[in-house]
Amino acid sequence: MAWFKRSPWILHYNATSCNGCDTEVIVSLTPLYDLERFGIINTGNPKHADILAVTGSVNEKSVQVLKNLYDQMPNPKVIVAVGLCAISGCVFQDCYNVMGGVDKVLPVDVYVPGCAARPEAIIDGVIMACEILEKKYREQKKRRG
Amino acid sequence: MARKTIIPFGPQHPVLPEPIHFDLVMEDETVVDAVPSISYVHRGLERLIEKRDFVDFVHVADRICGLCSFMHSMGYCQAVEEIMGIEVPERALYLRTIWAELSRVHSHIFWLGVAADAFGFESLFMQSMRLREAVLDVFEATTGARVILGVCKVGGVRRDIDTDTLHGIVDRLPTLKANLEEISAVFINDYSIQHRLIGVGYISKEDAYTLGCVGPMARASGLAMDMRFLGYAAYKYLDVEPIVESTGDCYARCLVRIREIFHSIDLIHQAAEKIPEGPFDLKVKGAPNGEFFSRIEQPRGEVIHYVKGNGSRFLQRFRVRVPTFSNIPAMIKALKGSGIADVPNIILTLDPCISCTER
Amino acid sequence: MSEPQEIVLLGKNELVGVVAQLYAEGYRLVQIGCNTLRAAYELNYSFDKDYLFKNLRITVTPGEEVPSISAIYQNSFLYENEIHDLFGIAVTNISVDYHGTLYRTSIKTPFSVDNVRLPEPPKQKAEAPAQKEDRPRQQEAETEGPEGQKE
Amino acid sequence: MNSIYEVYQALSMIERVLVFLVLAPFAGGLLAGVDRKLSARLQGRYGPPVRQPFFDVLKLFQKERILVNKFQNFNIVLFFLFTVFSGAIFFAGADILLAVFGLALAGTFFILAGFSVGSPYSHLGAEREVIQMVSYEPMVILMAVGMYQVTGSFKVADLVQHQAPLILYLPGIFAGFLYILTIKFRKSPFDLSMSHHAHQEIVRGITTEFSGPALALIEITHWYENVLLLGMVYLFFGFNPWIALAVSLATYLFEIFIDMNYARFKWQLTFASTWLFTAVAGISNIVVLSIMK
Repeated sequence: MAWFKRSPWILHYNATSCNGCDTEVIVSLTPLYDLERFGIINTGNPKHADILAVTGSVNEKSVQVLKNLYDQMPNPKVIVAVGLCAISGCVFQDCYNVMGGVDKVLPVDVYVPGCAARPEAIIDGVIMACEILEKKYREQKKRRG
Repeated sequence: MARKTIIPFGPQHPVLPEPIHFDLVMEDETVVDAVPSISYVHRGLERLIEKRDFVDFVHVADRICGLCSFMHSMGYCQAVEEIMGIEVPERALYLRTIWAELSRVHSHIFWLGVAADAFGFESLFMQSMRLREAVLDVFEATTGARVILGVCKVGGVRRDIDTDTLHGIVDRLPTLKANLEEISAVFINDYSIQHRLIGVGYISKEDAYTLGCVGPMARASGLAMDMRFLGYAAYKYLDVEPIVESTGDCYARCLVRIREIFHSIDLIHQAAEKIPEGPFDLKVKGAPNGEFFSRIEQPRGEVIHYVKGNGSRFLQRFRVRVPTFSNIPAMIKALKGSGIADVPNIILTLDPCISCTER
Repeated sequence: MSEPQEIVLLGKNELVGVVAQLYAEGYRLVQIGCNTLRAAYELNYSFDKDYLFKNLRITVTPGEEVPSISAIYQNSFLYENEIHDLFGIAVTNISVDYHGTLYRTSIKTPFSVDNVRLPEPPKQKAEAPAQKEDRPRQQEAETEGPEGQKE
Repeated sequence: MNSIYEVYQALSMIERVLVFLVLAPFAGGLLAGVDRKLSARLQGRYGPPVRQPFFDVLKLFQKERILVNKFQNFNIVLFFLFTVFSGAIFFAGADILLAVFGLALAGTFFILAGFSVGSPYSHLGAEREVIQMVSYEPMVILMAVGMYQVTGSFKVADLVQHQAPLILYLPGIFAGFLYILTIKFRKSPFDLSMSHHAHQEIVRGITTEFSGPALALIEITHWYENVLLLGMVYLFFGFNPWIALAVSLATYLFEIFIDMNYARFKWQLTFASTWLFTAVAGISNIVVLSIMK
């Protein structure tokens, strides 16, 4: 049954972001936008999370934390790259300490554009991530037989 | 028996949306030492001056930090204008002041919300964030963006606020103020909040000065230090008063920020009354040759933008020293001896902005 | 708008003495910064007292050691560690020494003289107007939106 | 009016237990859903659907199982079994003391589960849970004692059908019980060891290391526990089932309001205030009762 679609829990990690997208992720959970009406909770604990929302363009040091968080999340799991930095590095793509996008290190499922990404876009992205979560669960089940 | 344990705090932590890491050395629930480690957000944007010329670099300065975005571009532009001897039109100065004060208001309200979240007051967090949307709406109406405004440029600003819009903004402020008064009454009077904040994270006036505290952190310890007195932008035409508390604990920092919100709203009123007609930007010719330390007052305190140019279109050096960097030593001092339950409060009353800190 | 900013040039060995004197006079440390020159580094120690800005400047060559002022101003340790990590200048006797672990960067000492490419100062007068002409137009094009300046 | 009790009388012990086992999770889950919806509305949000807790639990059962060690889930299963056991004893109408101690034992296993994993957050959470348990446990026992003083029986079946309203004899005990209910429901200001909102200095406290099915089990256990606790509130008003049901529900809503209006206390204040309240409200009530009798 489609339980994943109805109850995805988000983990948010700021990997080298400028706070712009982070505040927008937080804002999307608060009264005006209220992600919780879709059953989405910001858990803050990787072991409870289904969706990893990453902001920022990942650097040398945060990549270890990011991978660590991803590994701690139980399957099925989805990564949402929030903001231009997480997609390509935005203005920082020429910086020496920037990897330029989350997909350089982890498989990203949904890209949310914008600098900073607007809460509406983030909500859209997360809802899209729910569908992918559901699909991943079915594939995983099929593989196990 | 006191057994020493090390509790990792951050970089991913629910009460702290920003990646700073502390190794808290604990004896039971008391912190005996705190070792910060940063650079989770280090991008190295200061070296981008090699690839972007000084006009283009405003966009990078805008993105140093999402919360004080406008202040960074403003500080950078001021430094460049100072070196090049550009007289910015007065209307632009007023517009900058208005946006800067709005930024301060939204940053402080955001802080109130996150702080409420840190001491477990969920509903207050939600209400604060709801109020913050009112300010973001103003940003959206005047600049087209919510967080990163991108409206400042060398020689002025990119957009004008026409008189009707400005009046609309000013008309909206009393409602915002009334709502804020309601919320701040809770922050000031609620017993459980006082229980969490009073006497926590004390920093004396002497420590605040010698450890280099800036902004609300210094003002909460009784130092009347506010860079707006330097009279940059339109502040020289406005009545700026320092907001000082003397107790130096988390509660005092909370009070300082609440009072600053109201003061900022007052400044916006003043600026909207005095704003002159005229052009809002200036064509810029030439390139900076010289150096300047531009100091402005951000929501978190004094920020320094150092610009050095040698006459070419590309700068020789750009450096930004942000308030959080200056406040970290005092925070470490305040953390020692506190309980684990106080750690989020102490860190948050500093209002850390790690992405500016590491650039 | 302009605030007076005093820049004092110093020798490396005088630094600690002058800083101690400033401490006694009640200055606070505002920042320590470093500039990369062609074959040297310029260290800026900025102080402030009652909104009076004072900047001490010393010049060191690569490989030279700089004394720490963290015994006088405790909060200088972060700046000094930063200078050590980003510029590769050895600062001796820092009160809290991270030994190069404060900043972890993909290239070592990204701001050192070997890594930084300094801009050439303009040579001819004739070249300058050509730049000026295309500057404002480019600027207009960039105002469209936050993503506008991406190349 | 007392038709509920007639039905209750008609059922055998085993039937009562079965009814409890089946209905309690639904009631508890629904209450949790109402909690979330109401909390959201109080915060000015739309809030998730009332069925949301069921979705969450069903999803958690489908998640991957990640184990840190064998003991953690063993402890969680025991936590679940003992909570259900004490609930079953309570609703079957057996000894209330046994139910109270069963619940304490369940809590102990929860603490052990917290200690069995490596996370420092979990350890801190477990330490705080111990403090909470020490804080609230005296009041729970006082409640059983007070009820015995009035009715002369520890049997829930007798207590609930006691015709004189217990609340008139035990107002202090009821107030004290309300106070500790905030701890038991893990509501602010006492959500020290494990908060539902998860915006806390120790992440999720005890449950930090539990994921997937184990977390779902903890959630379901919590539902059983809530129903059992509201059942205890019911006892105070057992003379009239309708009033009792209404008061139980009102208690739950009251706790939500409290949750909305307080910041989290530190453990020192939690401990001191709970014991003070227990001493003033609970013990004085018992003393007055024993003088009157």
